[in-house]
Amino acid sequence: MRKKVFVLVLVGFVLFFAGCAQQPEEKPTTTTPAATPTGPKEETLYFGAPISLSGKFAKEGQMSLWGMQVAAQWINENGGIKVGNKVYKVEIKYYDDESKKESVQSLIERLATVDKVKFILAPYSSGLTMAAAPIAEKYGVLMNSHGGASDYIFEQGYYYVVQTLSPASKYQTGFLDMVKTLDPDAKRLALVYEDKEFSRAVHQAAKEYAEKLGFEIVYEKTYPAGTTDLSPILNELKAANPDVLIGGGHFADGQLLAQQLAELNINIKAISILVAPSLPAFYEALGTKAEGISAPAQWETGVKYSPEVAEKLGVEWYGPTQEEFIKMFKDLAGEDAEPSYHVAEAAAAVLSYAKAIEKAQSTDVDRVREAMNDLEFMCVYGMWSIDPETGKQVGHDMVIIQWQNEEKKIVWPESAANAKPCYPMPTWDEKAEGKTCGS
Amino acid sequence: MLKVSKLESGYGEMQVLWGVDLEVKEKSITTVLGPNGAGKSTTLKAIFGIISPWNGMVEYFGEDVTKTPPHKKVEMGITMVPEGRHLFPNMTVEDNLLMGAYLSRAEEKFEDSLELVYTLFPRLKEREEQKAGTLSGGEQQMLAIGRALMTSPNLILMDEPSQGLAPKLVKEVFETIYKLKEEGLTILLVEQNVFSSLDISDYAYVLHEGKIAFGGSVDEIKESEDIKKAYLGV
Amino acid sequence: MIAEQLAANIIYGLLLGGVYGLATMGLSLIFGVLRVVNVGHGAFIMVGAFTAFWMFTLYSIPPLASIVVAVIVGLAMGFVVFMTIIRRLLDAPELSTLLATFGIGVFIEELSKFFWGPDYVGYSWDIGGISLPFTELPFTKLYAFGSSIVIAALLYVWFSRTKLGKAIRAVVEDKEGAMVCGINVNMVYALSFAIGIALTVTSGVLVTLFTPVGINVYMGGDYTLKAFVIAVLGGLGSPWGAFYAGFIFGLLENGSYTLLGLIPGVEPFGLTRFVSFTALLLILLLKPTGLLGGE
Amino acid sequence: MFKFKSLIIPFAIYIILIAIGLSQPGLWQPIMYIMFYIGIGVALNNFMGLTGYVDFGYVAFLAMGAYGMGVALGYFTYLGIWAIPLGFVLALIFAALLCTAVGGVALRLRGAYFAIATIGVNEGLRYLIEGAKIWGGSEGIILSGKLRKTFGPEFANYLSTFVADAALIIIIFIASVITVYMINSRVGYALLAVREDEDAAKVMGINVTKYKLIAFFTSATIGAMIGASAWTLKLTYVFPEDVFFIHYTVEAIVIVMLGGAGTLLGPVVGGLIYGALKYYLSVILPGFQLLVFAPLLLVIVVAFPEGVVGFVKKKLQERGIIEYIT
Repeated sequence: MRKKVFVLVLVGFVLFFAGCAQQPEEKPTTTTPAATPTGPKEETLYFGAPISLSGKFAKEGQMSLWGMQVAAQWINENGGIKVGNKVYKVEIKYYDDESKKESVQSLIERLATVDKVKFILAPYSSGLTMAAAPIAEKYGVLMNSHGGASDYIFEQGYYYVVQTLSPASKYQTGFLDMVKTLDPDAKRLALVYEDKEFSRAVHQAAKEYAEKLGFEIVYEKTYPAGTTDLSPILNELKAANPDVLIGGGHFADGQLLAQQLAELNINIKAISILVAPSLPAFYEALGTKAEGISAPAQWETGVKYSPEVAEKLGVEWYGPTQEEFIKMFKDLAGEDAEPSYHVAEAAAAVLSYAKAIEKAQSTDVDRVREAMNDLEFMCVYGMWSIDPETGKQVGHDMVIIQWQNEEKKIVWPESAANAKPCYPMPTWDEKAEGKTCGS
Repeated sequence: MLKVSKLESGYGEMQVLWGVDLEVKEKSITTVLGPNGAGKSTTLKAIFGIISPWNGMVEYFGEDVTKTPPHKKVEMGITMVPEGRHLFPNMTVEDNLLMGAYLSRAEEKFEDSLELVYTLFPRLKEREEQKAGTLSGGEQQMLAIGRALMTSPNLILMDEPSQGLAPKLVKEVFETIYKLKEEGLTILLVEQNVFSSLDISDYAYVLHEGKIAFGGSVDEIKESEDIKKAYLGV
Repeated sequence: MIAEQLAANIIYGLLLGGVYGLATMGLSLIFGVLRVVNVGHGAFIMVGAFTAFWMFTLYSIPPLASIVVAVIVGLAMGFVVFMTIIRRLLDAPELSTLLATFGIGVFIEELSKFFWGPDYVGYSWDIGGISLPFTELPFTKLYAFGSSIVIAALLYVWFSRTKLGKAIRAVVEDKEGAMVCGINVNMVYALSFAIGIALTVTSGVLVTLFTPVGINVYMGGDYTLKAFVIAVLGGLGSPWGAFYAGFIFGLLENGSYTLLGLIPGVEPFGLTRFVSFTALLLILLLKPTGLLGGE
Repeated sequence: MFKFKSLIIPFAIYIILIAIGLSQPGLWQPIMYIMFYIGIGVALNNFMGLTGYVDFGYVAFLAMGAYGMGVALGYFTYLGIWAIPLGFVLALIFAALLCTAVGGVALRLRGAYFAIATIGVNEGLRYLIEGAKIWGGSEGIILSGKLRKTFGPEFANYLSTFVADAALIIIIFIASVITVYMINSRVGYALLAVREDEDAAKVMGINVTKYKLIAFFTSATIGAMIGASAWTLKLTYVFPEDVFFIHYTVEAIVIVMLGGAGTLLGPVVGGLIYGALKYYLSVILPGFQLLVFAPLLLVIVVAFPEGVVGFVKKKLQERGIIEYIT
């Protein structure tokens, strides 16, 4: 009897899904412009996105999705995208890719063919973006990378893949510039980072740059992904006695690196860790131990990009101002949520599509791609312009953030900064006694 | 005391018992005989509940216990000396006996039961601290019977207690079983060893291809040459 | 210099090993009694980690006290999972429990994400430590180590002294034998499963004492892999073997680092993993049922 | 002669799937997504289903295949189009080498010991590659640029879209034929005996090790071919953390069990259900598909402990159609 019920439930589910499976084809999602002579006509333009809502990139995926939705909402509330006598409203068509490459590929195809989407927002992470690229290229849809920083994606010769975020090679260079300016005597640099393609790319580029700046590399080691104890490396690091440390990889190991530096009482004048410190969770987890720790960030709340700055620089401003942006984000994600840089990156990618389409005065993929070549604008995320050859982002600058007195401050470059760098950072003992970068 | 009617059971898809009927009278020894694969062990397992009966009924003192799980049966005074002994090899002899007195009903009579076991099998007392796995085959069989006694049972189902033992030990085992009956216990025995078991039994059943082919008093079996030839291969 | 590094790594390896050991005992117990390989093991570790995190951040309950909460949560979860799913599969083909525990693990992770979000969280319980000449030993790590030894010891006493503990051992040693003694095998299964899960959830609390950051709904995966390997190393089904094997694994993972560092042109930290997994294979080659495995 | 009849249903399923993929816009990649799952199911089933041994580290064979193709295309790019067949050959060789090593050590182990020892093999190998910086270490092998330079962007695209998919389809067809052959040959009968009772099989004089190795080797090489085509050729990169991701093994096991281990049709049905369900759930309920998927999986496990095909077979035992289901 019980088995029969189970079977019935199962059959029910199968029928349900079979029914759902048919729906998308029945729904007219096509964006082919219908020629109508009278007045501005409103149409919906779908931007497609495979998003990691589950799996290892669930966190970043959710943030990106909010960013896209905020940008789309702003565009729609501000007149849409005007092409000729038509006005396009933007909508984000997204599916969960579970952070898996097989899913990304099938979802990209679905977006390109079933949903007839021509403009794709790439999945999060370089690996997934790489998996998506051949499929996007096959269907001739544009793909805008907002979460795949690795330089190599843009060294493979893909034409339809462009980048909105700054490439990996630029992540840690700003921090090194900053340290050199603050303290020309701090020469002893150590690198401790995750043995993964992304952090390797970041730190190899940083290492070359550091040598040019005259740093001496006193220690360099990697640790495997997923490790829960860095003590073997950190005991060695202590003996190497560095002035400056750069390293990290993702959230978990970045938090761990800071935690164990504190535990082992390794005092370093300046520390920049990838990814982790740029999230509020970093300070929540570590408390005062986070004081003085820096991170490179694609974007940060409080960054000084504004219509006025744009005007001063002589570039066009597009999109919400920072206040609007944060308000819209909180309306969407909840009052307690803080926008991470993923939000701004993803929003900028959407805005860049809108801008390029308006510039090209067409939704034709090739014409939009061409328009992107010399597109230059500023938005809440900062400057946007790409290298026409590779599609790599060249206009955007990274900022350096630092935790000061429980707040994340922007300390570099000076043009974007809202606080002075705290250097050298307080020792762990001082921090344990409650000393912060503000006191 | 125990009445089995139309019992059907088997393993997975394979049916072994096709309607077994038998009865065990109080304070008697009843033997189930039959060739290999006739379903003797399966009968005991299905009665005790180690495998579940598919059809038919098992009654104990008139109460339906067909679906009663084994631990409840032990509570009611039924236990089993399984084929291959099934001791706890890494536990000491003492602990094995202790586990026999696991239920509180048995635990109350722990001292008495232990005395009975050690009187019956003085050798177990000597090896109290030894691990059960290190005992000889005969000693292990004694321990298995001893452990069953610790549950303070009324009815013991015994599955091939003489299996794999030297002839001298076989004799000893059957003597023990007879002693148990004299202590007032009831025993349902499954055996390959036809003559020795018939010697101590009061009643006997012959199982053939999952059905009872014959049942009656031991004397009747002993007299019937046909039965012996046809079913017992002697 | 090298001697100091080695000493530090060995100490850390031992501390880590204690946590690994406890994180594996539950897995091994469940396998030993029920012959169920709990593929969803890591999800329960994650629940333990979040228990410690929430207790600390919401109610300022120190993680050591959260162990009590974790035990209760674990027993409850274990019991519910057993009664709803595992019980139905005990007579099914052996492998279907593999499929079921996989589904349970995924379900727990996704449900946790639904309620707790995908963030990497952590907490700071700064209570100082001991300074050695060559390294620092935070009290949190020592507590994690100490608790795992205490829990393992308590469990050992419970198993070897109490009637119920012995009944579990009896079922492990011989199920049919336990039945004829009047032991309710299904009850023992339920109890063992619940205790196994409780141990696992508890180890999740200790994991956060050792590594108080990077707590995330998907954190369990790595621990599952390691727990599997440690369980086999110690002899599947033997919780004590698992405990010893945890130390060996921790030692190999951390201890081999210093020596591997002498090889030029490699990443020694990555290779420590190679060494510890290879050691597993070598041990199995010599003793195919693990260090303390019987059969 | 072996029974061809039982191939009709799986082949029909493949052909229908491919037809749907070709005729319906936007369903080609989803179909290939399902085919990939069917593929790893069929491949693993040739070992796990037939011998009853679970290999948690199975993904290592896909990884070996991926690296075989990756090494050929990355380091022998100058061979031009010939690098592709070389890639398949290397995939075979790498898988065979690993097979020999694992077979020598791990296949002597039983049950869960074997299953988990293979995790050790998989993880150990991954960390060896990363730690000793073999084949690019953690940076992997990235091919698209090279392929585009060597073959031109058109052909490079053709490779990663058409050739890779076609190769996977061919491999799956061949793998199914091999399964039928294995099930109905002496190998299959011997393995059935092993599965039922390995010790008894030994006593009966069956060369247990030999037949286990045959199944292991067959399954491993099919896995390697899938890795070479569905991963390296299609994705045009190889990263160690991706190709040794043990989750794929777990998925393959789920597929085999879901469909019914040891049957030809089982992994096909399992892969179909698993792939299709996950895909549509991610479309309908983005972000919540696993929350729905997991309980559904549990329902199936409880309702069909022998897998869907095992269940259907039992129901249809007396009917004529049973001849078509193996």
